Amino acid sequence: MSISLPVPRSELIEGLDAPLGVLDPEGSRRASPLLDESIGDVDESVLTDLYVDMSVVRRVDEEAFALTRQGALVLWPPLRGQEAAQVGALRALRDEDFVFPSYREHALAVLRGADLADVLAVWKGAALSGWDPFAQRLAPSQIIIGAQTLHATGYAMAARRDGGDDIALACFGDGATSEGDVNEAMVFAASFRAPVVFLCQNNQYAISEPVGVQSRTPLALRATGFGIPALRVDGNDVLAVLAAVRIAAERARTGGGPTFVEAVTYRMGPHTTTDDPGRYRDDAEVAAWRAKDPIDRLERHLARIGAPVDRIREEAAIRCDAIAAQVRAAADRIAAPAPESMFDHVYVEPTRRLERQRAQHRAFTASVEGLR
Amino acid sequence: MSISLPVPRSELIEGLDAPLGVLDPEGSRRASPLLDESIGDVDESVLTDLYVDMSVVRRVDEEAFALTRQGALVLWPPLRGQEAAQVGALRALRDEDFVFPSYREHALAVLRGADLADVLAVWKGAALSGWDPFAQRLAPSQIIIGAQTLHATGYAMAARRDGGDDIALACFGDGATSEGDVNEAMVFAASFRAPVVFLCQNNQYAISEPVGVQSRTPLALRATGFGIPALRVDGNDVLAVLAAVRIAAERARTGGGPTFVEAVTYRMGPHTTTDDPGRYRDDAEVAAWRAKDPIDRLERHLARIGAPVDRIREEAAIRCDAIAAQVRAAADRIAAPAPESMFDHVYVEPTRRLERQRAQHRAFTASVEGLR
Amino acid sequence: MTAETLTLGRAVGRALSDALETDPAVVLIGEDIGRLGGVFRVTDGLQARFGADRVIDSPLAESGIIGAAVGMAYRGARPVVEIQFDGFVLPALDQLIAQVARIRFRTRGRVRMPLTIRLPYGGGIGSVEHHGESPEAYFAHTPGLRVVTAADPQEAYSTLRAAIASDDPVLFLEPKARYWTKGEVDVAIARDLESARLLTRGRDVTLAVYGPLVQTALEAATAALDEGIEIEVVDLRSISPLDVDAVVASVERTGRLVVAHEAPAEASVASELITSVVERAFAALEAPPERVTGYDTPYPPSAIESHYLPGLDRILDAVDRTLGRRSSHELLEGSAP
Amino acid sequence: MTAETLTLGRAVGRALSDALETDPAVVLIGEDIGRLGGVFRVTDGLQARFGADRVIDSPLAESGIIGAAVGMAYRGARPVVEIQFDGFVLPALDQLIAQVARIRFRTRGRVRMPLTIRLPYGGGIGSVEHHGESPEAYFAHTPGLRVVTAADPQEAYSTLRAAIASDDPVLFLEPKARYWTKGEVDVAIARDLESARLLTRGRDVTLAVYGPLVQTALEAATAALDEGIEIEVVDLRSISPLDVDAVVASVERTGRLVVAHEAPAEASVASELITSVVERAFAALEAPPERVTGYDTPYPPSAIESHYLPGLDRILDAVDRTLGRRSSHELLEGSAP
Ligand SMILES: Cc1ncc(C[n+]2csc(CCOP(=O)(O)OP(=O)(O)O)c2C)c(N)n1
Ligand SMILES: Cc1ncc(C[n+]2csc(CCOP(=O)(O)OP(=O)(O)O)c2C)c(N)n1
Ligand SMILES: [Mg+2]
Ligand SMILES: [Mg+2]
Repeated sequence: MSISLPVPRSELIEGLDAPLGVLDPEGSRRASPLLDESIGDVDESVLTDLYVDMSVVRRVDEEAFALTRQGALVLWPPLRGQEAAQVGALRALRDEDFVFPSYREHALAVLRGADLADVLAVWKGAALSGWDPFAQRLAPSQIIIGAQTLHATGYAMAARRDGGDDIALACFGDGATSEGDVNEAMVFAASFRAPVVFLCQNNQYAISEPVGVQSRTPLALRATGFGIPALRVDGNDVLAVLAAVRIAAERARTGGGPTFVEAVTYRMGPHTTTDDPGRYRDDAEVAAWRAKDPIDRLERHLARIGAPVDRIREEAAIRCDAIAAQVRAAADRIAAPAPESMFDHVYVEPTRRLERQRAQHRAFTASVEGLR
Repeated sequence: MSISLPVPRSELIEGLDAPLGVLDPEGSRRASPLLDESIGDVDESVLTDLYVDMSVVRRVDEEAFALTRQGALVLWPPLRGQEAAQVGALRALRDEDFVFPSYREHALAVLRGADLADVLAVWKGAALSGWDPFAQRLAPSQIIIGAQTLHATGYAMAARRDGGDDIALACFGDGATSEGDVNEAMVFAASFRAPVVFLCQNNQYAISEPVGVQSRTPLALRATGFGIPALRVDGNDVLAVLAAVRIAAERARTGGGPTFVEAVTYRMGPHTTTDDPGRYRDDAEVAAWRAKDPIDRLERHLARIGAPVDRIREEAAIRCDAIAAQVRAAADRIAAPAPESMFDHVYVEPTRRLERQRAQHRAFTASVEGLR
Repeated sequence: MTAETLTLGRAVGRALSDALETDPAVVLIGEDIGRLGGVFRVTDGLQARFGADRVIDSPLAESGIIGAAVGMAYRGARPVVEIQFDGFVLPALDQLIAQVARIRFRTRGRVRMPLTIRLPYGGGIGSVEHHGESPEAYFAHTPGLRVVTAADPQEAYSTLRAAIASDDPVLFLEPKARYWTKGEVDVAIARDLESARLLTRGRDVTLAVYGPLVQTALEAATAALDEGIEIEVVDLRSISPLDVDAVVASVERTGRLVVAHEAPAEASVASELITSVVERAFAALEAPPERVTGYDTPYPPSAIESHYLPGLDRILDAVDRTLGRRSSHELLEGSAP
Repeated sequence: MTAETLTLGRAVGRALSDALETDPAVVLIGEDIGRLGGVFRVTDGLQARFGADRVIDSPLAESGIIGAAVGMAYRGARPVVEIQFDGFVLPALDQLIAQVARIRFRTRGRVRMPLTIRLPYGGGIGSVEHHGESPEAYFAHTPGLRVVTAADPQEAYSTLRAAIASDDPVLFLEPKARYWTKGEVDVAIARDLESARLLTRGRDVTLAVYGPLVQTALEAATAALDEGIEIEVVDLRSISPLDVDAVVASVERTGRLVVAHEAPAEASVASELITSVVERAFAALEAPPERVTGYDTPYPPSAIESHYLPGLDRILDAVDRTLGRRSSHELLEGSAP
């Protein structure tokens, strides 16, 4: 009296057994019937851009990390290892598509051209959000795990209602898939066939918890239970991510509804600058993933196709050094807001109650400063 | 640049194309390789018991419904149409298994031997819950949609930790599958391989909303996304439900973890006595489901196998009339609690604050009554 | 623009329909609001008239509803959400508190959140658990949300229109026990979201109430007059922020304050109003303010809800106390309170 | 039973470890509490010692954690839940308010809910959004929950042991800014969950605080002494229910009251305490009570959190006001307040 428990399968999913990829760690190009079609236009110049993008993003991350260690920022969640997942996803979108990130997607802000001071301000404790969401078409980074997936879905519902062909991208981690909100987002997205792409960066950990705590089966399978097709791709293969998100975005744009993309990757660094990953994972695991580094891999691929790797590396280095200097300058530039700004923007029109508190705060400050 | 969207399939699921069943609406027995094995013991006497159970439960429901229309109860959510799903599920359990129901599972309380006055008290506005949850091994009926599924999962986690072989049954509706809590319950159940059976009675509606608002794909598919195997059965076929829940319970008891059972059924009546289903569904649909009535179907089956249907019907009628009288008597018997009881059981030891309020309430009542 | 007689429920429906008509950005979303017209029939006919993409039956998930509405607002919509009953707003508290209330602040004014959340609340309808509660204090304690209610059809119409027009997120609490109360509605009458209104004038006691208890307070004022006691009834209307100025002005006339609401007393709107008045009109107070509220217990079974809810007599009892008249407290045994 | 010197964080860990040792029904569940030992290392070493089925790393879902703990309690467990940070308790509010707080009442005492929910709270640690908040008022407004906190290692140890031993659900708020404060801990010292404690004696002003502000209040009392002002510092300890008797007794001696906490003012614990004291000690009050709290805004960026949080000077400023001494309010422009 038992039913067998087969290996989970679903026709709604691609890449369940092994994540789909087109570049292996040595940088050779593999055929992928599914992915190839959508990256036919990727030539040396596109590859170079992706390489530079990833390098720049990594450098921003490194600089911010270092600044935090030096005390210039209060906290930093590093993205190292996830450059391909983030760059590939963003480069698959149109400028008008709206992105709803979590706190680790610095690449999205950098590539969407946000002012670096805005990117860093949150992590200096100087602001609760950085860039202008409408200028960058990028919502503020979200700290409440999973909340933004509903926002992306609602955005997409509204886009569909208005007959727009813009779409929404929801970014979240492996841990987030356990939150009710992320699951409700899939319910709404499926029900309203909302043009939203769910990008799950499975970096193997939610702080200290390995992904197995969240799920005993691949995360991409989750989406199929909601009737949402899923693509599981090698998240350290920028072309695979680019292809998958392009496919998903195109489905969304043409009325096909939501798609779930699981980018299987690894967080090379600590969860944040206050974390101590030595407590929960061993060096061998980290070393194994280092060998799959997304940037090295693309560099090897460029070499294989005979691209001028030295020149490209040099170009990237120049861009990296430039942005590194910008990052440091930006961090310096960020000033703490005026204390009184805490009374601003709570409501459209200040309430009498808050105006009274503002006045009291002002008087108190003046009294402490011995002014007047 | 698109991926095909095939009909969703999953090897984790049985019954996706058509719900599994062993009795067709005409009462003939069909073979089901999966289900048959677990109901090999079902003979005429078991069938008779199930018939009587369903008849009794329906009668309780009818009487309570009528009492509500007469104003003797304040509200009643009728179960008519869902007798097979509820009776089949409960009869698949052992007495020590703990059940976490929603508000419509009156059958569970009746079959677990709850005092009818306790069953009705909630619906007379006289109590927030009825029976003793530990005597009946049945949690209070839950009104917050889906909340109880987490309780069932936690119960099962604790049972597993203690090495018990008791299991938990979580009952909920099609609408509930959209709530974050139900999805989180599946996350926890899968992660901890908790011995819990998720019984989703898909009665096609969440108040006025057809199940298509919650999901475009069969609900049983949802569970497979969490790596939880699912059985989708004809919920108007008491044997199919009995078999499915037995399979699921056995898996749970033997360390196999959670199983999701979708019982595809129909709510023949209104959502509650205050609902007006004429606003959202048409008579033809209701008539089509009436032809699939679970009790009629079992009666036809009994006739087909040569059971003494008249005698069985008569036996059932006697039991039904008896319980109907008990229901009416029970409804009469339920007294409003003492007003002052509202101060009881808020905390284990009454707080000074509440004792003060109790004294004030008592004094106020005395003053109004002109007493003392 | 002549007035029409409507029930409070119909006035709400009328406000929704007028808002849908006036502003194409307005979208309604909630459980059962479409085909069924809502469990209270407030949205009756709106889906047929404005279409299923403007009057949206949502999946059964309150956090999902609010979170999706946030996303819609990002794309320029002005969502009006219905949460079916008071008790069912709880699964949405995270989205309401950490998102809806703060996104404007978080983005220094760049992202508006013009959501209106409609929430039938309050007791006295003789129903089952979670159908009679008053959760307003959770929202009053949440900066960035406006919390308003209405006591009659005109108020319901005008307040809801103002809520929908506001670029702040507004929680509009609908006193469900008063859905069937009838009154004149003039759609031309506008109101703001921050001021209380004085309903009666009197020299003895200020009685501050809102929503379902406004009617009760007016009856109390009438009854008190028989004994020569003049009560100023203040309909607070806005629960957060409170119009403390109006209450202080009244207390400066009367010297006495009673605050009544159905929600429990502890860390409540009544606690807030009394504290605010004490801070600003301490010298004017001739007696300690009184609160008449639900007790600090979960909402009891409806068979005894009338004992839990503040009624005419409990309010008058408190009024008597502020005036130093004989009250039920003289019957208190022992030392309490 | 000799005392040991521990940080507050280690005292919490010690209480957990002693409870796990003493009572096999005790189970810990939360995010990252196992291998990592929690983001504050409070549960460091407990999983290694008591096993992964008693110190459980849970999936990332707060409603799930609380809901699962409810189910465990049904089966006789005594779950101690960790929610990682104040801001992340919000997704669990529904399970906490509608389930945990009410199941005992709902079942007329048949189902006990001996859950302890540990919640690091409060600001001043210079972090990012949602890591500095004080959500206690939501829980204080919820009948059926006990809400307690602690100001030093001994208090933390004894209070947490009492919370775990209680058959009521208890929210134990851990002042995260004080995790590294050291003090003596004697594990034999027991305490109840309902009484405040008087930390200093003085004739002039009662200063009621709890958790992270106790230290600040003691410093304020010392500073005030230099100016000849005697402050009675009352450590409330229990936030719900409040030990109003203790505060009233103190106010009857001093005639003045200042209440301080980090949470916003509106519909807060300070509102409650002031209202309760006014109700019961109106005649004893010689000046309007003052509250010194977070402002009614969302928690600001940490770069300016020191301006939001009540500090020594703001507290003394309020003390001055209750004594009719020169205070910052003399610098207020125009009429406000
Ligand atoms: C609702 C909520 N609960 C808990 C946290 C604390 N927290 C911050 S990050 C994190 C882990 C997130 O893991 P994952 O989703 O995999 O994203 P990653 O950090 O790996 O990018 C946790 C538990 C939070 N921010 N929000
Ligand atoms: C959290 C919550 N939201 C909304 C409701 C109001 N409500 C009561 S029953 C119901 C529909 C439930 O549908 P389903 O889960 O299919 O169960 P059924 O009533 O069909 O048995 C709704 C929306 C509720 N009780 N709880
Ligand atoms: Mg992760
Ligand atoms: Mg249903």
